[in-house]
Amino acid sequence: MRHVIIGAGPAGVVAAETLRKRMPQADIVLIGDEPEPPYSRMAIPYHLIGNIGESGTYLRKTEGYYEKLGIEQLQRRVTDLSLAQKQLTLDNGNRISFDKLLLATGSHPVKPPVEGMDLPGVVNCWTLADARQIIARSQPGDDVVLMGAGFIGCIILEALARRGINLTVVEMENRMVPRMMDGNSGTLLKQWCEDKGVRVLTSTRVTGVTQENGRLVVQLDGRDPVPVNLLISATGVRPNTGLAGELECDQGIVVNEHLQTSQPDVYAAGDVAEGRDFSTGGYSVQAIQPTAVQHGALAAANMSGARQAVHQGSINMNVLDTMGLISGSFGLWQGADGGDSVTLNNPASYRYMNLQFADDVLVGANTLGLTQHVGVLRGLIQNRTRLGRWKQRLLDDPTRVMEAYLAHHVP
Amino acid sequence: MKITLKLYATLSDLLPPEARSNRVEIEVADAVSVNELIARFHVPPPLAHLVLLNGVFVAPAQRGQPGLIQAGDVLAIWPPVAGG
Amino acid sequence: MQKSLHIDPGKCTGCLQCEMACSYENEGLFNPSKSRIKVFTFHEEGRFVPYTCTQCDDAWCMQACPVDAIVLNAVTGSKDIVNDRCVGCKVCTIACPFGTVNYNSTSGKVIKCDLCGGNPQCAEACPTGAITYIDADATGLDRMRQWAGKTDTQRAAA
Amino acid sequence: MGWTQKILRVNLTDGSVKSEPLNREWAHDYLGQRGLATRYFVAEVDPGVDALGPDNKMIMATGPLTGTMASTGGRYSVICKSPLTGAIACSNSGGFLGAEMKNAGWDMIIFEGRSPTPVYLYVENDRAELRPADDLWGKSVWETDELLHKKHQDPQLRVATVGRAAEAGCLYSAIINDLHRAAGRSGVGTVMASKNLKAVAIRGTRGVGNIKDPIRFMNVTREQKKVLADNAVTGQGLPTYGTQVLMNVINEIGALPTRNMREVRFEGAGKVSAEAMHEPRHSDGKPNLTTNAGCFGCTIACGRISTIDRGHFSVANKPEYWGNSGGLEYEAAWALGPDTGVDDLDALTYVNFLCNEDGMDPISFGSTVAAAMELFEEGAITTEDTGGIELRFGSAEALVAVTELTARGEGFGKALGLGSRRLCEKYGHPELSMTVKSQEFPAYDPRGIQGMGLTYATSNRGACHLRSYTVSSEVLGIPVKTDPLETDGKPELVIAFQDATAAVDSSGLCIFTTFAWSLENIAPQIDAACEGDWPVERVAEVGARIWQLERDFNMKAGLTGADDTLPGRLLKDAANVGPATGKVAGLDQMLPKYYELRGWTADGQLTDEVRSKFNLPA
Repeated sequence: MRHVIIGAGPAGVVAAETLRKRMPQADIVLIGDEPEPPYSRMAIPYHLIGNIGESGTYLRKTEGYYEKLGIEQLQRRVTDLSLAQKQLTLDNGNRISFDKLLLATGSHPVKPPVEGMDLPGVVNCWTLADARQIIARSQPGDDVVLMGAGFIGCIILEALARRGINLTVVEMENRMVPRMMDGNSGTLLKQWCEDKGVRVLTSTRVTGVTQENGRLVVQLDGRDPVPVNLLISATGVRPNTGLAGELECDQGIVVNEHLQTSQPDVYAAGDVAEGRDFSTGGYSVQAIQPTAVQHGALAAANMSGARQAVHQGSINMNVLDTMGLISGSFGLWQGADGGDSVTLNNPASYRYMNLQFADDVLVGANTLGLTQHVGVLRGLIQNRTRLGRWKQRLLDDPTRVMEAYLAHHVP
Repeated sequence: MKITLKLYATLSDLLPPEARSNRVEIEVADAVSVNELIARFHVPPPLAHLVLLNGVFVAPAQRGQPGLIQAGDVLAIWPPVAGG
Repeated sequence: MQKSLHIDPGKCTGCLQCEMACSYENEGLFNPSKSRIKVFTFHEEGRFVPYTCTQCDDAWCMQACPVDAIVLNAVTGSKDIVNDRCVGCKVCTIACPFGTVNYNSTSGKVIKCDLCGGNPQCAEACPTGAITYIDADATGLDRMRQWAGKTDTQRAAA
Repeated sequence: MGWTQKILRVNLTDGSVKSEPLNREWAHDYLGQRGLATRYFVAEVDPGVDALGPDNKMIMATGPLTGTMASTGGRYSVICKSPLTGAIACSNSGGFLGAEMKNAGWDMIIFEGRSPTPVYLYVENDRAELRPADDLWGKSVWETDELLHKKHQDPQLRVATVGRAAEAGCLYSAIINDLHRAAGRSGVGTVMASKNLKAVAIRGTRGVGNIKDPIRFMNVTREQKKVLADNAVTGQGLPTYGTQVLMNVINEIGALPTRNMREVRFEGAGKVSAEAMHEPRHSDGKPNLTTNAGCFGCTIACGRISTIDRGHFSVANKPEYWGNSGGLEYEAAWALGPDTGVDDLDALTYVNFLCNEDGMDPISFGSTVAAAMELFEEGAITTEDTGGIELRFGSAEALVAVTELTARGEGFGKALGLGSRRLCEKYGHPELSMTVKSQEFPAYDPRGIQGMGLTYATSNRGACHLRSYTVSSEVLGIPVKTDPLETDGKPELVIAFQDATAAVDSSGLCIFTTFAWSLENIAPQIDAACEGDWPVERVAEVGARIWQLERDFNMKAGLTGADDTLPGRLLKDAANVGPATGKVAGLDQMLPKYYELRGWTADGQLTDEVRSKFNLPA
């Protein structure tokens, strides 16, 4: 039995580990196209800050970890996939056949449809190779534009600011992290960054990038152009569906509740997979670490045996540290139809909390400045805890989420 | 003769069931000593800490004396307690 | 026999000796805000509930950690933070549905209960027996874990 | 070291907030909390100051053991000049605020001046700032606590605040922290409100370190916790029954002041006692007492958490009072119950809730109501004064009605807010006020417990049991039993208790530990934590020094030996029931000896010899 996993990110690695646990004898091949051991993109900001070396980003730290587990690793790009022959082709021409395949190919940064994005000096912040470029090209005093104030943009803000560069953030939406935080909190985040000396331009588009006298000039709509040494593009990511072929695709590769694609022996997991969303019951691409891990483990469980492991759906959630201000989003933070909600907004202390309910069940939350016991927001949402009289208590004071949780789960 | 016995705090449970508000009227021998009553109601000696006869403290040395208790007296006993 | 923390909220008086013992053991200071165990007060109900990590089997925090910084302690069964590896990304803090992994902004890393390596100081310090460290079978831990299983969508397969 | 060595100075007049180093020399002489704050206070405040004027200062101070693992190490004190007594005020509170202040890095906070508009102090570690409190003014303690928690979105925020009583000028207003722990006596809350300071909200995450010998400290505090656990009083009695266990004891010995101290026994004592709090109610089968609770670090946990019967007239239509909150402690139960002749446990619990909810000292309040009831029964006040309330002894309805009024500063509650002495003078019967230095008595009749007569008369903050709790020896036999009806030996006993208490009150620990601990148990804990050597003798000397310093302030503030007295009722009217029958308070047999032992002149003034012996400031 040969299991092949394409993609050596968290979904792929966890899948390989799970397969090995369940199938001591199987051949497991883990293919990644980057020239490093499997690492975590989540950790790149901390590498940019200098807290950790490149090896600090590695997903597994033990020497010889994959070898010891008997997981064969290939640092190759897959150039072709034949579902009919159950065979794939690597960039060196080698062919590998498989019994079961997991596509954990992840995602790639979106290239905005703007003139000049191919110029040298325009980089993404996605891979360790990108990180090396950023470190090399952003010296103290340099001018840098960060294009996009989404999750990735925000999480590298501190790293960039600490490098002593002159930073401008350009975001086309009206607030920071618009896909994760609501209007109040996204606006507060912007204010926080501005207080820390970062120029943040929201509702602003980059209309083009040109090169003048060895520097880049970032053209903005309705504002003066900004000359920079470096333009970091962080305008979102898209699933790597290039190998999907005839597999059913929408935003990503569509998988059923077993993480199975439209082809029974082919599974997909992580950023590339469009799996069940816990909150909506629908299918979506979440592109977050916990979901990738969950997908990987569940897909592997199904690949390994006859018993069917059912995916109840992943909860979309994020935690983000933007220059020391910690924000969180959980589930249906935008709210459910006809549901109640409560907001506490204290701009002076950069504290914010919004809870969304459907009936007496918590379905979503946004938080700013909350670091203690935040996980219970997930717990309450994912358990669909019927809050009873605690709903009113939370409407009166949403900070009591931990008590609401304990009241229902501690005998 | 008849006297009133009061047991308080953790000693309350040692009172006979007819006791009300921690007090019960009991029949005792004329020359009964405090210690005999302490034994009769199974009060563990270390817990017979504060012993008041008609509100007056009975020192441990006096508790074996017969004749101290008179008809109609009130004997009240507490384990070690404090407050403030 | 593996031991685990057993918590009986009915015995807790809310004195926070456990929080001080925990913070002293782990931080070298008396500092309830950095304690791995936390006593929650239910004022209206007149109830105090000490609460900390149950060291659940397929620990969400451990699985979600992107840098292998949460590891299983084979002796105690606890899931321990490896400080040198933790980058402070906080993914574990949202992954743990029990809310028992917390970010420590002073260190820039996360903290959680590690059973003090097998001698939990909270249990040592508790004056009322509300927190004890006893054989896992006797703690009702299974009940807690069952619930963890319900939360854990992956474990349907297990 | 024990101390954080930093104090926060808050000038309410100009809104400035600044940090300054602790005066370590003073810390070595006065330890902390009560003593050290008094040393600062006498150095900075003119004794003649108007207690409610901007020149009075208010100091919130922790002790060196506050915030540590020493059992009960969570105390703080509030020091200012009292508007009720004109003497120094020093009120001690538990709960969690003191430890939070220490965790935020502050030994004490000195408030000076007066804010032009309502403000609250927000402290988050090093960061401290005054913030507008216009939206909090007019709110109760409980509402303020909730609003501040929501405003800061921090469930761990600790709040001390005044309620509506203080805002209305009630002279015995308390500062309430953690919803139901009080710096209760002498009107420290009134002073806080006079400064337009509504609340202090603290969040401390720095922790308490700086312990001189941490390993020894952990060992000695562990040993001493075991002493508390093994002691029948602190290990069993107090957690199970709380201080309320005294109700039947003090009644039995005939020293339970009843109906404004006209009598010494209360026929309804059993109905409002600790034992009664354990009894299931007829209505809902639940007892008044839900559980016991500990303050920060306390391994005794004598605190009462109680509920009121939902069907009781006081709360029948008020579901907001159906939950649990801080229940009756002995002194409060006595003042609200036997002293007013009310034997309705639910009514007393409700009134106690209100005292916490709006920040009133239940001792002074209950005693003042008792005086008003006597005035009413004497015909000195009528329903015209009370707004229709038949203010008679034993009326739970009347008690509830006037509590609601006083808590909110409405109607006749304004007059009750004056306290017993001023109320009785206002209505022409000063002799009915059961006060010393204008402060109301607590729950022990000095005719039946003679040492308490001397305690009350000489207390530096007016009538109070917590300056020297000789009940411990005279009634409970701790540490040794003495005869409560005897005056011989009581001056020595009172002084020993006064000095030891002053030391304990300066350490960060709770005085209730002394039912099991002496200074022999406490000094080693201080010694392991604090810079320098702290043998028992030194700790005891600190206590004596503090007493002298407080007395010195009072004398400079215009009090004299003539103020060291008791109401005529206690000196002239003998007890008519119980062991003390025929007895009056034998103050004249004790006071001269007390002065002599203190080293004071025959009229109670400090001598140069005493000043130099204790190194008191000029």
